[in-house]
Amino acid sequence: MADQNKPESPPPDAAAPGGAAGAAKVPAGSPKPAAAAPPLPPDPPPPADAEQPAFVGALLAAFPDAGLQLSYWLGDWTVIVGLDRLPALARFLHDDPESLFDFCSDVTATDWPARASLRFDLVYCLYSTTRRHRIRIKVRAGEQDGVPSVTSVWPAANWLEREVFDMFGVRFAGHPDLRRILMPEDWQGHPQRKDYPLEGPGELILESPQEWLRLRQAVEESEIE
Amino acid sequence: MFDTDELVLNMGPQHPATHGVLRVVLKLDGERVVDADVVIGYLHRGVEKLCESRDWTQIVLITDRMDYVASATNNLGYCETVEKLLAVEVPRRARYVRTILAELQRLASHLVWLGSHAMDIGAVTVFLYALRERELILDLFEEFCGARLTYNSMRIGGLPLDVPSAWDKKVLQFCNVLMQKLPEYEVLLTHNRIWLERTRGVGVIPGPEAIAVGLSGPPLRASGIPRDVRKDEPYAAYDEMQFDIPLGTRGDTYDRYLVRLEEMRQSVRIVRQAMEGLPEGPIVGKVPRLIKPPAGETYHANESPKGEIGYFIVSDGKATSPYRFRVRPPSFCNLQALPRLVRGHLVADVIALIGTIDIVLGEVDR
Amino acid sequence: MLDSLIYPLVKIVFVLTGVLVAVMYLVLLERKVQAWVQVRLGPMRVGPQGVLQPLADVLKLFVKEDITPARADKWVYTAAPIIVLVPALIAFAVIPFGSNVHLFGRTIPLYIADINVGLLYIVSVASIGVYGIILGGYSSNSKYPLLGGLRASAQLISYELTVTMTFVAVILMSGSLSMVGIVNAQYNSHVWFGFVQPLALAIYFIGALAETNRAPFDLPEAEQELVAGFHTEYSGMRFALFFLAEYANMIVVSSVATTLFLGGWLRPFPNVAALHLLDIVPSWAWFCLKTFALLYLFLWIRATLPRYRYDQLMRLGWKVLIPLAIANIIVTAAVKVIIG
Amino acid sequence: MGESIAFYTLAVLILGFAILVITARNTVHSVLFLVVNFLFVAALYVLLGAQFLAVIQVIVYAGGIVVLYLFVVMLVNLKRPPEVHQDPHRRSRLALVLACVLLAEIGAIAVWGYVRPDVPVSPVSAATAAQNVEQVGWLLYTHYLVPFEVASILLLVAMVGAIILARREL
Repeated sequence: MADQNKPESPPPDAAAPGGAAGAAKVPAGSPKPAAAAPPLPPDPPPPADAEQPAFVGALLAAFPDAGLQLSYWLGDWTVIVGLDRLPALARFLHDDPESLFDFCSDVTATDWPARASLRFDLVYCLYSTTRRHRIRIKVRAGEQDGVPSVTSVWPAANWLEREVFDMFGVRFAGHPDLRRILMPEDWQGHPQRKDYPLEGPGELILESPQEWLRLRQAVEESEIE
Repeated sequence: MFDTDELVLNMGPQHPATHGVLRVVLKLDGERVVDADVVIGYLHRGVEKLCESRDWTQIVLITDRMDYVASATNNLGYCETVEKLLAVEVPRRARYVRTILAELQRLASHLVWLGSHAMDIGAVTVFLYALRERELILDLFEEFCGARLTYNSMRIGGLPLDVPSAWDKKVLQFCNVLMQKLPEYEVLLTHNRIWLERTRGVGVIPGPEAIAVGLSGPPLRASGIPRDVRKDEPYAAYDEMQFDIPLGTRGDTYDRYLVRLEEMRQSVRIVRQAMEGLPEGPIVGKVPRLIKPPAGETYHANESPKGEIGYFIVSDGKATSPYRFRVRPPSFCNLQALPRLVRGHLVADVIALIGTIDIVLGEVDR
Repeated sequence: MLDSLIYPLVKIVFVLTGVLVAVMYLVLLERKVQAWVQVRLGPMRVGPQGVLQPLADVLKLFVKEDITPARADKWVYTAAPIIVLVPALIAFAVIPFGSNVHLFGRTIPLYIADINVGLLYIVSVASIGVYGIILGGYSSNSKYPLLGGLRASAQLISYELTVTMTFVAVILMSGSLSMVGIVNAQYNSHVWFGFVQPLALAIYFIGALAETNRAPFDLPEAEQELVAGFHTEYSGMRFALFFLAEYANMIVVSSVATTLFLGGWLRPFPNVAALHLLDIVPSWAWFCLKTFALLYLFLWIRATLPRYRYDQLMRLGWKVLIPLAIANIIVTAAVKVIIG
Repeated sequence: MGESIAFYTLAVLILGFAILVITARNTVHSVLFLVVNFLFVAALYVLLGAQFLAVIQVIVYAGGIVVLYLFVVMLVNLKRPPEVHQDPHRRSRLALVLACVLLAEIGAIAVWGYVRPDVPVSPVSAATAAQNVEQVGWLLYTHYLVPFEVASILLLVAMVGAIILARREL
């Protein structure tokens, strides 16, 4: 609780405000990067009078020097951690008798293109079916980072991570089956990124119908053989 | 001696029993399933992306289109999440009506589930009986908000409309009708030998494993885990309601069936309580004219008929639409368990198991 | 010439027409009965109360495009529905629809042929019908029909055995393999065999449900599992043939049950003179009534029960019905020997 | 007259379909021809007045055994092409030898039949149509009891063997 505001290595929260970031990412020649780069998530630190549940204490005790950043807002606890500590933290939260976060509600991401090098916030919503409390883990990751997969801790994260990969292009290291899940396998781009146009990529995948037909026929013939 | 090759059977996306456009690629040894791969996304409409460019009130309407069998529950979850962000107090009357709507919706959804599940296993008649009763619920919704499927039945901060006059009597009357009809389904199924043989011991998943693979809602409770968002993290007016959470013991298809049936009884109980104790008062809280929640993010979960439906919403505090809109779709997460459930079973069981998970593809694919 | 050629031909025409019309209306009846069970109305648009629906269906199936899938085995694909339908229809050759009628001063028996192995003839003909289903599944060059065909062949062979076993008990009772002989035996023994052989009747009926692929044993064409099973790829007239065959088979098995167990054309209590009044109803009407009652049972069951799973079906057949049927034969034979 | 026309027609058909059975390229077709062949053989029995045998021929062979053939063929047929033996003529040579043996055997029987023309005609075919079920039963359980029982034991053994082969883990 005391060390939440340390400007640690991974989360350069204050980095890249406004203009400088706009040019950093340019995939697939798409228009309109969120022009006036949106502000970064506030992640407010817990107020002094916030009642600290037992699992938070246990967490801080177990990772005294990990640069954990705690956030508390609207009754939700969030722990923000560096990529490298994610597996240990996940394992701890799952196993620790005070925490016992055995149920992985959700794995998702938010794209903050303004934050050039670490543009994604990965959010893990956890719940404990025995202790009945919630926590969120937040991890910042860049486009090229291999985020350690938590499927070994929570098998439920399997499809959720696949969806994050599909929608944001976040690569999960150690995921057993990292394929696209909602979009077609040959889709280009990652639709949930902020720089991906709302109307879709246009003619990107269907350059010429003839070509498509030819491809389709080839596939069919190979299947019949 | 005879080496039999595996047969790859592509079930869906056009198949009478995959409840929409689900595709399951089965690897079969004879009729026994060796492995299954679930392919989804055929109904992907980019709801989450779309919501990031719609303003906060418009999104209520889009949530209707996810789990279209239970749109009121979707509305409720979304509205409550935004209310949480805005720190708006919802009047008690509105919370009561919301509870009634959510429970009626749960009944409607469970009836659709019961009908289609029974039909998948071959009992066609139950389907028509169940839909007959669902029709009555749709009538109630129609009277309340004018729509029969995609209700758009809630507003941030409260309700769009007060309940129509005499609606409460109709709701209570419906509760009586349903309680009379439930035994009819049970006569056709619960003690039917064929039904027992088809569902008992099929797709058994023990409690700890069910948690691990992320099952929620009735499938999780059928495995004996007392987890219900309505009890654990009460929302709407559930903290003022008396109801029990039915639990299964074996975690098989039959238990999931029993749990859902009992849940319907409990829902009727909640509806009766809420309807009888409906307080007077306003139906909308103090909501700013221009909805623009302060910067921040939150996750809020509800108990949808399918399981835990959660909304993770990020507001940047500036725009009139969410910066990030994320749904934790219960059907999607529950469907993840399908390959685990079907392994080692027969093709016919795959159908039963798709049915028992109770998915709505509109929500799986979003 | 008249007796050996013309009369049988006329009878064949009569029976075939009757059967085909009956089949058409059986389909309507099925839809109506199901609808009533399910609090619906069923077909209502074509003709009053939908009575002309079968004609509309037939017309529709006639004009529909007849599709042969690419890389299907064309000859077999075409032959399969015919192989299914023909046995279903020729089985009627030995079924006695009534006792003799007197017409234009002649005595005309209400059956096409009374051969001394009539019952076995029906069994053998039914066993040929299996081919159509297997081949339909095989030749479509598609996986669902293939699975349907495989299921069907295993199921039909198993239950053919069951059904045939129950025949043995009846044969022991009647001492005759001729259908007419069996009915006469029931007359002579003063009782319908269904009353002395209730177990055989029950087993036969269950077996018949499976033999005709009816619910709860409609696995080969289980819509929710295998789309439409062996006839998934069929359309138009060829599909209609499969459809006709299924319903014709229902009529065949019901007629056989009537003949073997329910006294065929005999009125209730055929030897009780006090009930002479019942003779006003012609014998063929009794036959039709009993057959109809059985058919109604088929429809009723379909509307009520869920579907068995493949392995459960096999287990039921091999581990329950066949042992029961064998036990029934042994007991029947023992009783017969003891009584004399 | 009519009878012999029927006989020769049937004979031609039986032989024709028998040839088709072995020449058909597609195994399923060949099985189908076999069924048709059996049906005509059954017709031949009817011609001989052995209705019971005819019906049994259809039930057992056409309706039972060949269905199982078809079942197996359908399962196996879709798979890989047959392996080619190193010596491609091996089979035809073997077949030739077997055919010669068979021909010699038939010839011997034919010659034997001419030499001893007073062999009694088979009692079954002599049975009148009305009695032939009883006749067959009577003969099977008296005169041919031992062969009958031996055959059934043979079938039982075959069945047990098949089950053991199919279920290795047993």
